[in-house]
Amino acid sequence: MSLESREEMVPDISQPRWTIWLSDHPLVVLGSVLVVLVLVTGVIEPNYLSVSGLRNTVLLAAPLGIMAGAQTILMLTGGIDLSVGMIATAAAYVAANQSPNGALIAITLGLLVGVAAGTVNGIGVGVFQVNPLIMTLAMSSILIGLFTALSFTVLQGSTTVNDFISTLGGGSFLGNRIPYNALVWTGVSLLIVYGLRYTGFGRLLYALGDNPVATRLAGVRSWQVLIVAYALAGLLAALAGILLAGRTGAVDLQLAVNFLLPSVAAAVIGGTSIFGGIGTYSGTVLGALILGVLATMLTFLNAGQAIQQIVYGSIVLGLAWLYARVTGVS
Amino acid sequence: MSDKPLLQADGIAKRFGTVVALRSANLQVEPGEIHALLGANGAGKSTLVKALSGVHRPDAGSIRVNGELFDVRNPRIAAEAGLATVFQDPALIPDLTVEENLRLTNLPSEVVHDWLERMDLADVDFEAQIRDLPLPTLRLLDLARALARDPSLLMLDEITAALTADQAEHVFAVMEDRKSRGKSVLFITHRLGEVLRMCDRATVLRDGQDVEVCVPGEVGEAGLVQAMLGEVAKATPDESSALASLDEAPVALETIELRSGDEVRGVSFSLRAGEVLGVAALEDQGQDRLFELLSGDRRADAGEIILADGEALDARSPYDAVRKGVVLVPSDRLHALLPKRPIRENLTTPLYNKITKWFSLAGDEKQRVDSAIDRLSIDTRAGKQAGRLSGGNQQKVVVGRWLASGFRVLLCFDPTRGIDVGTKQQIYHLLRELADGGAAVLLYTSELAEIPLVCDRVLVLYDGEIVDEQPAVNATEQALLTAAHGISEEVA
Amino acid sequence: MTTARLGSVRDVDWRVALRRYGWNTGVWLLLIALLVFYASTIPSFGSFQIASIAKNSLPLVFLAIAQAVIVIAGGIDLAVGSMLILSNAVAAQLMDEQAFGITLMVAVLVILMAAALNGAVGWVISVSKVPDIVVTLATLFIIAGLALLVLPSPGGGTSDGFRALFTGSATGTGTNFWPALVMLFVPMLGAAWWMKHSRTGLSLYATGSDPTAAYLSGVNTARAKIVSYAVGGAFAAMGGLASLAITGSGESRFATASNFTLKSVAAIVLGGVALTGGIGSVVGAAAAGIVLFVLSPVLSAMGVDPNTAQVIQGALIVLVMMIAGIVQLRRERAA
Amino acid sequence: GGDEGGEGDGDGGGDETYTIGVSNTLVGNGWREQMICAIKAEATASGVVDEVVVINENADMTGQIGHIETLISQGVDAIIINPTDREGLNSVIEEAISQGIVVVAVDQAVTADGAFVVTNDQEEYGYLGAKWLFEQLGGEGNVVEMRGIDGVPADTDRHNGFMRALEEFPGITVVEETFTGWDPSVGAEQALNIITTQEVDGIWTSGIDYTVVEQFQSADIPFVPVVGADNNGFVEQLIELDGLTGAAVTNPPAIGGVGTAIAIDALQGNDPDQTTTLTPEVFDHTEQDQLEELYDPDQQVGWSTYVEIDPYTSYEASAVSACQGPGEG
Ligand SMILES: Nc1ncnc2c1ncn2[C@@H]1O[C@H](COP(=O)(O)OP(=O)(O)OP(=O)(O)O)[C@@H](O)[C@H]1O
Ligand SMILES: Nc1ncnc2c1ncn2[C@@H]1O[C@H](COP(=O)(O)OP(=O)(O)OP(=O)(O)O)[C@@H](O)[C@H]1O
Ligand SMILES: [Mg+2]
Ligand SMILES: [Mg+2]
Repeated sequence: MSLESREEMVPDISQPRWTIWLSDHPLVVLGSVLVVLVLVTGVIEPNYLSVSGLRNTVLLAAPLGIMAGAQTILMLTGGIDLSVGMIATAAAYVAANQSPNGALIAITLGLLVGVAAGTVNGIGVGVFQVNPLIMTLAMSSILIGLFTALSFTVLQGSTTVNDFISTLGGGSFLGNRIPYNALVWTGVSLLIVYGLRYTGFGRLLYALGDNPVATRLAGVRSWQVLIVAYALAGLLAALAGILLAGRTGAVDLQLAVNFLLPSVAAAVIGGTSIFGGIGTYSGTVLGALILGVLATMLTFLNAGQAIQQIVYGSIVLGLAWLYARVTGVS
Repeated sequence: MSDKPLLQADGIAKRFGTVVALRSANLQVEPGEIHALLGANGAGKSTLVKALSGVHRPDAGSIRVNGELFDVRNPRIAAEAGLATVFQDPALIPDLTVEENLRLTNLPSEVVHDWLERMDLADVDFEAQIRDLPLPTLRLLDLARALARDPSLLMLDEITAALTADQAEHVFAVMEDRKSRGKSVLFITHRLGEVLRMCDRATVLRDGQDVEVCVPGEVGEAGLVQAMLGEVAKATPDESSALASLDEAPVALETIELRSGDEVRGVSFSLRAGEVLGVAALEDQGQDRLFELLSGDRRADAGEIILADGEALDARSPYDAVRKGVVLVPSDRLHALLPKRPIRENLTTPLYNKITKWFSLAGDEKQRVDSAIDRLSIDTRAGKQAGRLSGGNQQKVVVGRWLASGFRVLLCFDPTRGIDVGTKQQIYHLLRELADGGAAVLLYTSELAEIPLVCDRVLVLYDGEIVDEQPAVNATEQALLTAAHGISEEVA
Repeated sequence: MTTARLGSVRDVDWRVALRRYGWNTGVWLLLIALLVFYASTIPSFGSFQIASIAKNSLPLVFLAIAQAVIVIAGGIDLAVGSMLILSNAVAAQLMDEQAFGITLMVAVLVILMAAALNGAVGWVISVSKVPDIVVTLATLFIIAGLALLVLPSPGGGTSDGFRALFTGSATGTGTNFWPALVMLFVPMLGAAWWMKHSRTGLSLYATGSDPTAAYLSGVNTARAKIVSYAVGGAFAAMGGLASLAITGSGESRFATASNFTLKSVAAIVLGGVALTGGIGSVVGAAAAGIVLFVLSPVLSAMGVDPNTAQVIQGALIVLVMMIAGIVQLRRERAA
Repeated sequence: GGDEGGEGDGDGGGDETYTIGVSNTLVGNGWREQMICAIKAEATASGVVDEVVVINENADMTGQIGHIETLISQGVDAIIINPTDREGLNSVIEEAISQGIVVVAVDQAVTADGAFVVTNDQEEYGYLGAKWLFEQLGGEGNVVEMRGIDGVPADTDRHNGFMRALEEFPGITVVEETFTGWDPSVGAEQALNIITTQEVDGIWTSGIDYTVVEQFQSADIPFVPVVGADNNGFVEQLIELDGLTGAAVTNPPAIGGVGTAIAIDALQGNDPDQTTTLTPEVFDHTEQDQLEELYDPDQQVGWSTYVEIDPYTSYEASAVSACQGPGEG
């Protein structure tokens, strides 16, 4: 009964070793799901399993993946952005409007719109403690009203993007094998992954989402972190919007509105916790690719919208459930 | 006593993740007795009570009530079977009113009101929200609620900890009353005087196992302590630095007439570099608020906090305090730990609290982390999520955070709560070492007996004021308790 | 000195009353002010306008109540809008060309179906340990898909009597406002009473407020979650039925589902329900639902351009929440 | 205040000026925005309207009933709606009519008694475009049908027209049928997936045309004939892109202007036709002259340039893009 004989740590028999391993390597699960979905799609449409089929998946997933990056950053802090769709749309609208002035000006101004809207979101959430759901929902409503009005006045004119943006968003190189937007996505991914892993700011995003009280007591000023995080999310959403405009060639005020729910879903499927503190952007990238393949699969299924929605929802639920089981978060 | 015990628990075991709370605990309570459940912090007392009241399902063991096997699936089944519990954590719903809380548990408010009346709490407004009521009232309300069921076994988990002496008397009266009517009480407390006075028998838990069943009156206080702490001799104080030299040491932090609401009412003291200054107080005497003020978590209504260079610490948020080297180890690990993040990130969070440090990682991060882990001998096997560490290692991580980022004044609020004896020693050793290295440490601990082991000096806080100050070597537990109860109490 | 600290009751005064009832009162006052203002801006305010606002706000009010019940119990349901269109679609299919009595029975059936289905969602959440918001994000799509399966294109119908039950008229429009008011207030007050006075209702508050304390108090927290979702489902179905009564035919569009869901979340937050659970009431949520509904007629009656109105609405909601946030912050500092 | 209406005095309608209410239930949609602009332009051009009250809010059938009742409450003289449903709005429309309000449903029909209906013939839209495509393919080949939103009447009508044409051409096979939700980005996604994996000879779209053509360029695949609507961007592609064959089938949002003209006619007691159906016109790549005439280089891609609809509208084309109602600006 001496102190020395007391075991501090007893191996946990209730949790098998492999589940601990998997819970530490969740990307393995996601990667397998992605491969399975690609193969299933290939069974439905054999031609899909080709360079161009796979290129399409990447090309289509890139804007979603970048938008989901915005969502990931905010979800890590325990927040969410319901305005990503409208921010992307607004940025694309401005970029198209400014396209006659050259790509540089167009893209810069478009991105600025995203940063501005995101900063306002961040001030609302970080300084005034408005619930993120409400803050960003309201921002979405404000943007649609504002931009509809502006589209008849100062933003009247071009709704077509110039060739540079068009190529960036929809074109490919190396014998039409690799989309330019995948290049952008790769760059953005590296930056986000690096930022989350190897910068102090990244550390703080996780810390804030894991335990805001502890983070505050550790001497961190959360409002600064939140403002920058929301501004960054706005920037990413704007970039996604501009790439999307490049792919569709032109913009309207509904351009990216339907990307909102998928952007949340991609992050969630990728293992980011809606409560904050857990998640990686590499997971989100796989999540976006999974949703991209899923959309393609549903196109080839030739099913009505009803079946598509049911399949889509069921797969999202099934993945989340699998994820919860495998990683044993409870 | 009848042949069949009222309650018999055999070989109860319970594990939480990697923490073993109960190894194999046996407990037997006879009808009409007041039975003490004793043990050091973390010995598993609360866990055993929770197993008996259906909150936790034991991993092993059996529970018999009146000789029959009883499957306590949830707290309601336990209550219906006559086992009523006042838990260590409040079990009242903060957003509901008193009346709604009673209705939730299906209890007639008249009966509860009668009990409250007997405990001098007839004026509790049943329409008041739980949030608005003070902690002692809530403890007694919880008790009245349990009594309203007229249970055959009443389990009280550290109910007296948050009560004043006169309120505790009411609880004792209630216990006597139960006993006189042939009902039993299981009583958990850290105050051995209460045990000697009230209890017929005692079961002592150590490391999740029952080690002794005895009659308190027979073995005496010393015997109980011996049983609780086991073979280990009482931890001896480290050779602390020469006390005399401290008077010349520079002041690291000084407060002048610090005030905040009703909680802190004009506190002045000075803390010197190289000193471990103890704060002794009973529950809820303003110590929580005092630490909040010092750590920048809250602004004082009046008064000043002066730092070594004569500069005022006018902190708007912990950020300001941390930047000036005043750092906090909060009482609740939940307020300090990033449970989902690895040890490394837990240790380095404060390194990035300035925007200019956001863009990369500190170059010496690895050394700082390694040295903190090394110095505290943190067990890193479950290091990917700090929440998976054992409680003691979690606490080390919380202290280690400040080792890694540096500080001048360390505010430690009950750093050994729920920590086993071995780790406790390590932490106290560390505090001593830090002080000897020139840091100033302000230490509040709920365990008065530990103060002489680690502190140079001790302040006694009572009702928001400092009522006594003495060198720690003289501060026996008894002396501190006397002071901590306020002089007037002692006279009465 | 000790006795002062022991005072068993701390500041139970007007401030406490204000905290407890202040928000609800505020939202209702805001609503009344809006209505009075609205009445003064239009040429003739009368029973037609009262009936119009009362009945047309029913779907959103019911959804706000549904969301409030679920959020108070500590969850959130992004699929309430889908449940509304599913109930609407099923009812429209089954009630078409039927007599009043049959339609009533179908209505009960639809409410029970929605309660069972949503209760199952609650069960999935408590078994899977997947967060509420993730599960219901998925069911938002699944349930909307089911609705579209049931009713591929707008159609179906109901009986005149059933329409009159919610709208006061067999045509769904008119000047008899009593049925709509009854339909507005009776379920709302009924739900409010149930939430605060039945033990099950209280257990929802308890679970949302502090699940551990609730469990220690003997509350079956898993059951509370399932019940909250089931009740929420039932109210979402009421919304679908109200919608059917107003239009006389069914419609199952995904845009409607997601639009309604977001509005229901806005309504409860505006109505003083804390997204963290345990705080708020269905009465406040319902009032906020009507406020959100009348904002657009009011702004249009003021002659505000619709796009500007959209901006004003968003800004207004943020402003209200900021004020609430500041009040909350002060309260915490003062506590 | 009705002061702004003073200019209208010169016209034959006497001193009376009118307020027109508009209900639109899809916000941010280019086609719908242009429809509203056409209503405003026609109201301004008429000189007898002193205010256009627009309720523009994402809404379902129930919401639109609320819009109409709000407009009734505000005492408007005429209501122009783009209806969410053929039948669901009838009671409230009849209520409005019984109060002496002129109701005009544009774009989609309603069956309410006394309501004026101005629609593009959606079945013909589907039929004419499909027929052109199938003829273009010589009656043989694989086509893709890219529809709108499942269950929406316009989509159903167009699909019926498409199927009618398909029956006339047994050699045509529909290899994929998709729902774009009339969302250009969704349409683009589907088109890209399909054209890179399937042997496709022609594509019929329900108006998501511009982005579909864009995908051929993006994937660097030779064009196949594409049927779309009279969107400026698509018209431009038909003019500019070498090797692109295709047809623009008109579906003008200027129908809002037509509805307004009819509403004013009715208000002035001129007894216009209860139902007005605009038959779509088809302009294909061979008719460069007409296309050039349609195309407006200063106009947005998503907007229709087919804005002046004789004999109904009286505004200048530029008034639509200015988008100003009476007294605005
Ligand atoms: N829910 C839980 N999850 C993880 N560990 C727990 C949990 N509850 C208790 N423990 C751990 O189990 C051990 C026994 O805890 P318990 O609360 O029973 O101790 P105790 O004897 O009541 O101590 P105290 O005197 O401090 O109240 C401690 O190490 C504690 O940290
Ligand atoms: N403290 C609590 N607070 C709230 N809900 C609880 C609590 N404990 C258990 N529950 C709920 O009751 C369910 C059953 O609890 P039970 O105690 O039987 O599980 P258990 O296996 O003993 O868990 P544990 O080991 O954590 O005590 C749990 O799944 C959980 O949803
Ligand atoms: Mg305990
Ligand atoms: Mg348990």
